[in-house]
Amino acid sequence: MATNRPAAVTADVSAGASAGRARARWRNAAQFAGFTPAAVLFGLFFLVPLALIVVYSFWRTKDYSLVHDWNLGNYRTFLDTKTYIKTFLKTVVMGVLATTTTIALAMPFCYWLVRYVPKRLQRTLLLLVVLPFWTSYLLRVYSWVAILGDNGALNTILNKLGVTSGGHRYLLYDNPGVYLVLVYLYFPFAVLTLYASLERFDWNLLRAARDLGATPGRALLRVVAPQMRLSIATASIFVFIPILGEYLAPQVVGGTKGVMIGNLIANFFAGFLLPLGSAASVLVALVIVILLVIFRRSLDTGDVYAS
Amino acid sequence: MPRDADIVAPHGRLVRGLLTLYGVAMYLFLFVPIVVLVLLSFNTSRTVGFPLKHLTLAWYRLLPDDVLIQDALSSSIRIGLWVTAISTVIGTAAAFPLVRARVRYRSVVRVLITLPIMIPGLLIGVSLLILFTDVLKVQPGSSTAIVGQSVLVTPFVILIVAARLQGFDQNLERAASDLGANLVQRMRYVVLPLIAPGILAAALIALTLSIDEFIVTNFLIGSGQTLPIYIYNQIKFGITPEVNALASLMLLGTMLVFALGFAIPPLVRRVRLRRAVVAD
Amino acid sequence: MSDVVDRRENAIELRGVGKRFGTAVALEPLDLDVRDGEFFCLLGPSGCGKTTTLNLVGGFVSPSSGTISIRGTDVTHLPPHKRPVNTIFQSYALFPHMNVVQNVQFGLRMSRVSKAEREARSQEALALVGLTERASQPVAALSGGQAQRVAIARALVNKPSVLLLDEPLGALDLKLRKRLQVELSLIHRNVGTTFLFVTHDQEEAMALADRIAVMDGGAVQQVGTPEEIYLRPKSRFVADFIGESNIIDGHMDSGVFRAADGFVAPCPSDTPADAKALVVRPEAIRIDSAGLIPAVVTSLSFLGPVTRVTLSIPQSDTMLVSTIHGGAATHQQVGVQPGDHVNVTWDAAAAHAVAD
Amino acid sequence: MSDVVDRRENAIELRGVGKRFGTAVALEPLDLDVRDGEFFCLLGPSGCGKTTTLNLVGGFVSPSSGTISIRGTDVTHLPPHKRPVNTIFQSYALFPHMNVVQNVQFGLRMSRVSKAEREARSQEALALVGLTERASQPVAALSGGQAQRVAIARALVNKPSVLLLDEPLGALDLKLRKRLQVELSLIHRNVGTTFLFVTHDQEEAMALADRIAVMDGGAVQQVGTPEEIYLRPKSRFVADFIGESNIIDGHMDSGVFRAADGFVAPCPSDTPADAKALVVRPEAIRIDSAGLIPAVVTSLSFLGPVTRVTLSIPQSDTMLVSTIHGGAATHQQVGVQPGDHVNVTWDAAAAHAVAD
Amino acid sequence: GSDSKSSSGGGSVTLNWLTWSDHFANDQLKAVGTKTGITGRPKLFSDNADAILQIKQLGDAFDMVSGDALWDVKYMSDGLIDPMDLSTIDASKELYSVAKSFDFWTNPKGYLGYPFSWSTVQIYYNPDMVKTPPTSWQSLTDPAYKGMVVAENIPTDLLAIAGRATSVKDPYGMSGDELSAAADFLAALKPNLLKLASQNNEVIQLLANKSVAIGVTNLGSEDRVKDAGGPVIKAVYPSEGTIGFIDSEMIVSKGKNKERVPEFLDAMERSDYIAQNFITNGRPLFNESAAKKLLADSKTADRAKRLFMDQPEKALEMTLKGPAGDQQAYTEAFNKVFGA
Ligand SMILES: Nc1ncnc2c1ncn2[C@@H]1O[C@H](COP(=O)(O)OP(=O)(O)OP(=O)(O)O)[C@@H](O)[C@H]1O
Ligand SMILES: Nc1ncnc2c1ncn2[C@@H]1O[C@H](COP(=O)(O)OP(=O)(O)OP(=O)(O)O)[C@@H](O)[C@H]1O
Ligand SMILES: [Mg+2]
Ligand SMILES: [Mg+2]
Repeated sequence: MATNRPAAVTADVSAGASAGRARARWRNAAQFAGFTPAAVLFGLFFLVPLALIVVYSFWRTKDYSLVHDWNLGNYRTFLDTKTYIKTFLKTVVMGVLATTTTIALAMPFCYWLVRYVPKRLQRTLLLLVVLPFWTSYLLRVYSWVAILGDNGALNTILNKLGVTSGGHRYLLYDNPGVYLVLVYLYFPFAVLTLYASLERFDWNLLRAARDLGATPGRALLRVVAPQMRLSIATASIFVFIPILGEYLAPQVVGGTKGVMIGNLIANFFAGFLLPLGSAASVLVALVIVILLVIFRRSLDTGDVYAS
Repeated sequence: MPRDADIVAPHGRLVRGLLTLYGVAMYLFLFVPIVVLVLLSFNTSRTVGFPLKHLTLAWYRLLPDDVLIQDALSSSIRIGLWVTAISTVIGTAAAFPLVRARVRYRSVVRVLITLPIMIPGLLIGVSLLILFTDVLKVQPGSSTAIVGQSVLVTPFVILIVAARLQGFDQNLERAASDLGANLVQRMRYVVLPLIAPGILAAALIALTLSIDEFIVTNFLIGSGQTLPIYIYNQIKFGITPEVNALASLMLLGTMLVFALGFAIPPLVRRVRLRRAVVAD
Repeated sequence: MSDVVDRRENAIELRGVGKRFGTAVALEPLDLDVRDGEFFCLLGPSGCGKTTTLNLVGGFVSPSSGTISIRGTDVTHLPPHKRPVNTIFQSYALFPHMNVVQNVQFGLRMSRVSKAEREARSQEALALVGLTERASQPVAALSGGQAQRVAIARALVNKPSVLLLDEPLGALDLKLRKRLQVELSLIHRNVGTTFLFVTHDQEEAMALADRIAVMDGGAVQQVGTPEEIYLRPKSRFVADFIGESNIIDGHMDSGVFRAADGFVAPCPSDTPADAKALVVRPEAIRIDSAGLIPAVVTSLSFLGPVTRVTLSIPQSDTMLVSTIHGGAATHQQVGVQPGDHVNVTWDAAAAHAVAD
Repeated sequence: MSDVVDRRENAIELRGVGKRFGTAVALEPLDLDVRDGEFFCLLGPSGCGKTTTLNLVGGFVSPSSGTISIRGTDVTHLPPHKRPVNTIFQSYALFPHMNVVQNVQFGLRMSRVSKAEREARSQEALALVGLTERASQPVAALSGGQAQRVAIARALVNKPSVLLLDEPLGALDLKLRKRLQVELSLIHRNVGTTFLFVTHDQEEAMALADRIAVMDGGAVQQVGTPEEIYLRPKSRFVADFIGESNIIDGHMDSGVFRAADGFVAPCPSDTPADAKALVVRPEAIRIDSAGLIPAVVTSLSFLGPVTRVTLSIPQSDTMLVSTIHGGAATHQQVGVQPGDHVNVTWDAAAAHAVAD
Repeated sequence: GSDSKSSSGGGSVTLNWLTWSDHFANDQLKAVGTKTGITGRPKLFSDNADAILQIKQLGDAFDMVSGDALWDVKYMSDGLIDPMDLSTIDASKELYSVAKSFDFWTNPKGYLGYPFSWSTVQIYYNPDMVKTPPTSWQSLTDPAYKGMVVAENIPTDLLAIAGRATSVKDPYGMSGDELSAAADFLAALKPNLLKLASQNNEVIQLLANKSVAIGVTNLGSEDRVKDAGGPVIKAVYPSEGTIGFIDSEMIVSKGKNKERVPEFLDAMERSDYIAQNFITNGRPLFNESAAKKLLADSKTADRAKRLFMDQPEKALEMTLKGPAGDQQAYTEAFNKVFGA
């Protein structure tokens, strides 16, 4: 609320004292003028296309051309095919696992950053966390092949140490590899979100808890954790949803077993099965919408990215 | 506020040590792949893998001759600049009403704006592909890729500029108005100079996001290539350390850009100050 | 003296000026005259509409009703940048990307004053506030007090008809605040510009203002000199808000004031019959064996220049506060202890009746 | 009376307790005793080390040197949750995810007090602060004053040996602050717990404290009752910080105090020979034709209970401030105008010498 | 002669070329670019089905596309390519004549594609890693090979191989039942597949670093694995027979600079480059002059012989790669097994 007031006051500045009613109304509309280009961009090139997928999911193709007859065949095919359904569920399970792990790793990390690192270093260290974003996403994924693969860094080191000998591969070309890489990819997202809220946390509350006889552990559990619930939800959403659409990581490190729903969709579209791909996309979008509705309270996090 | 470690605590040092160790471990986790990436760019072996045989700069020497890379680089930069321009203008324009107008459902609008960031790029890519090829009958190419990337990148610009604007003391604008400045003068002399660092940061981020974007671009670029697509093809069709060399250079490049981005504003301030002192 | 004042032109005239935000009334339609050259204070608790009034004059808010004139010109429909007033904001709102002199020259630049004149006038303004040497400093390097003076120079350089000040001292600590009050007062005396000053601190208003408008709930409760307001408050609210007061509920009963708790309270002979309460300032209340009102001392606290005695009247809820004055060395022991039964009284002339 | 106090056990004893943050000294090694049941104030300007001292007692900061005892037990190395003290933080630090009674019971839950006892004691504590009805309200719905009382209940329910309060009234507006001062004082009287109270507001300290430690630059400047500190400040700093004062530089010259500006200032006969300045409170300065110090009235301002007169002494930089007291109705005209030449004086006993 | 040609061609252009990575080398492109002013700009693809879609959708974005045997016919019937007159391309004189007269590429309007290379797709295994060597496609489903097999990610061809394994008559024109039987075969094979490689190179790499023991790949893989520092691997010609490819370069009919393609091909398809290509990629090509050069050099003669560089007619013995009768049904059947 407090933020609304100055905004309203400026609105008045621009309205000046020159207020005829019609003029004021016009000015009122004018204040939204800045939204117009963005509205066109998002409307035409984000919302309309998403709506299109929904439409397409009810059509079908015959010999690489679209047939516009409305039917549920794509959904039926999708739901009837064991591989698809299994892949879909697997993707959700993978998402949940990777998200929980990411958050579990990010929590103590952020706690350390906020509480044990001097303020002036925090920014730099945070910047270092996002630094990997500035390297090619693809190569970062591929790098894991060079680390975990048969001639990988890990194998080489273990061989040198005499722990193993010969070529070994670790986690690669299977679900665990995908899981590891997903955690690696999304850890910075979780850190950014959690850091933003931990940084704002009133640590006096922790001291108050200590003062009232709570041991450090209980103080964290009883006072910090409950209040982090919202931002944990936010972080989870911001990690989980993109994971649902991942297809490059599984493609590079997943082998035939690590396939996720994103690969299916990418494949359908590559094979011009637009309606089937659309149907799969709609199912993913459905999950996302449900999540967004459930967690709508934890979504206003513009400042996360701003930081 | 005293830090936690300051609290009288018998195990304080231990906890601090363990947490610090953990923090360092996480940084290792984050940076080992990048280090490996860079290391392999110096490896003599043609195939990407360990152990490192000998160190060489050969892969870097190949770069200037590779037409594919040059093509990809120039189209990446071209697309990147377009996307930066478009998203910075549109995003900055949108940030103003987002922060300042009497928006009824401000948080809903905010969520709408974050959606393109959250929704998997795959969905955006395929849906835009359908729109362009099937509905608008536009041939995929650089321009469609620019549109697609702009959808992805603009939300970041909006959020960054909005954050800056949020911190902007509105009284400054009122003061300017009070001192006789009209709307245009207020923008020109007060608002824009003050949020410029935010806009600059947003533009830099837009540029780096665009240059690294793969998913949407891959769907929309048609016959074109950008660096990530080149890299993807390399990964798909037989990678050599040449790509690592390329990536290492790119990493160096982005770091330089950002270092400049961080260093320039304080520098400008200092120069301005010195000039003011001298002028006196 | 009031004759002299009345002949002056009015710097600001509000006629029936009111403001609603949506359905909420921020300001009831009010009339207000600020005389030329006057140091005029708007005083009232948070949310009473002080800032809104100031913003109406400055043009940052447009009135829902009424007209606003400055020096006889109707400015109701002029935008802020066309009004002959300047504002000192609470946070000063100095432009952080400009240095001191650039800040001061900003208004002149906007009105396209020639460079030479700009230089001359800004030097003059900086000299007025004693900051000539800091002309080329970045404003971030200024202390709170210096920043305030730059804000004043930046406003005054435009030779406004009226200077508006919105709690310019609100954010400062006590010592600095006291010092700047003195400075502000001096500057006002030197430039002779009309000052319209907003504060919620009654001591500040009393110390600075020629006249004060006490506001509450979007309406002006009383306008007057500090003396008028302190000694003859028009309402219970004003009495309570300005200084400390003992407010004794009761009514006139055949020429004497009978407190709701039964005792008879001394009051002036001309007390109107509809008096609902008596206002007695703590410094007027004496502990005096000749007093007719019996009381018990509940607490004593030494506050330095005065000792504060809290008294309760037996068989009633009334609490009285008396402050007993004592020069430091001549500090006579107050002579009472908590629990003592005493009699209190005050001079009839020291009581003032209010009708609400 | 001081005999009686001395026989009480010390609630807190600091012996040579100092604190450095890196190389910066936040607190010079100091000794401090707080007596059992006392309302003790740490008073000083921002950054003087008040909070640090409080944190040392609470266990939130570990001392760089010295030992801390509470009721005779050395607690120097005990973590906060094992110390028999509780703290009221400036922002109250109420747990926003719990309601009022859950907040109050938190400490009891941590020390695994049985549910029945928890209920009983929390009810009692809430009754003490008058918030029984709000037990199940979320804390976000509380006003500033209520929040403060919840914080007090939450601390007192644990029956601490000492209650630490870090500027608990700092964020509140003046009226509320005054009211809560009274409440705090009553609660202290009712529970009899030792209060260690931090503030930078000297009026608040004077109004509340049994004894005050005036701090500056990480060191204690003076410890004493409000009277001692106001009437017999040990240093120029204390004199200046506590209340308003006229500080007249000069030296003893054959039994009289000669101001640096030449005039002779009345001073007590026992003034030490090394006096460097005289402290005279404004309320002690009289305008009196019999006075020996000539002065010119520079300004007058009516502040309600008193009128403040600024006087300058001709041919010198010295400015004196005199406050002239007047009960509301008996408000005699001060009888001077700015520009008048007058004589001033004060009782010799009202002046106090300081040696720095 | 080439100098006059480049001047007649008119200035420097860029030719967009949708192709496989083994159809060119970077230095080759550079040299040709300098010589003719035509810069080939390759974009890579892995699967004929992918490529034809891209040509359909992007049309004029490409001037040239590579494709396999019967796929060329589909390109032609879909109106996507212009046949060429080989006789106007000097370099074609170096080709085996058999390659210039494949009947499936012969059309009244001209020849559909410029013949490039060919190979069978067969099984290779690492004898150190498998106890019982595979003998047939069916034998690859042996649980003993769990996670030890790699094949290229080409849905149509994998299904065709499955068709071979299940002994259908026409692997590229399977009926619904045949297709689901083939899909069942792939499902049985899936646990044994470590991954589907994006490209032939990757198969070689995985064999070389012993990530897998068995590869489904082209002729000549044994040499390439060895070149990559890998183990000795052995070839098995599966008992059910196999499929293979004959690939070519085609002129995209909507290409903006398509008239420069013959000139470009003329420069690219010279025997020196082709011989080098054989050495790098190790599967037979149709350039007779190159074959002669390779056979004349004792270092390469043996390999050229072993890999049928001198026997182009052998190419006609395989089941040739081509589009499936119902391409969508193939894609769907494949997706249902692998998801991706
Ligand atoms: N832009 C606005 N929209 C809605 N209500 C407003 C707006 N500005 C002020 N108000 C309301 O109008 C009333 C008067 O506000 P105003 O700011 O004038 O008070 P004030 O006396 O300056 O208080 P303070 O001392 O807290 O600054 C308040 O109730 C406030 O909530
Ligand atoms: N954690 C810390 N690290 C470094 N210096 C500190 C720390 N905490 C306090 N200080 C410094 O110690 C000195 C005393 O601080 P302290 O907070 O005790 O002051 P204070 O008297 O409470 O002031 P205030 O009235 O502003 O709260 C200050 O100079 C402060 O900057
Ligand atoms: Mg206000
Ligand atoms: Mg403090």
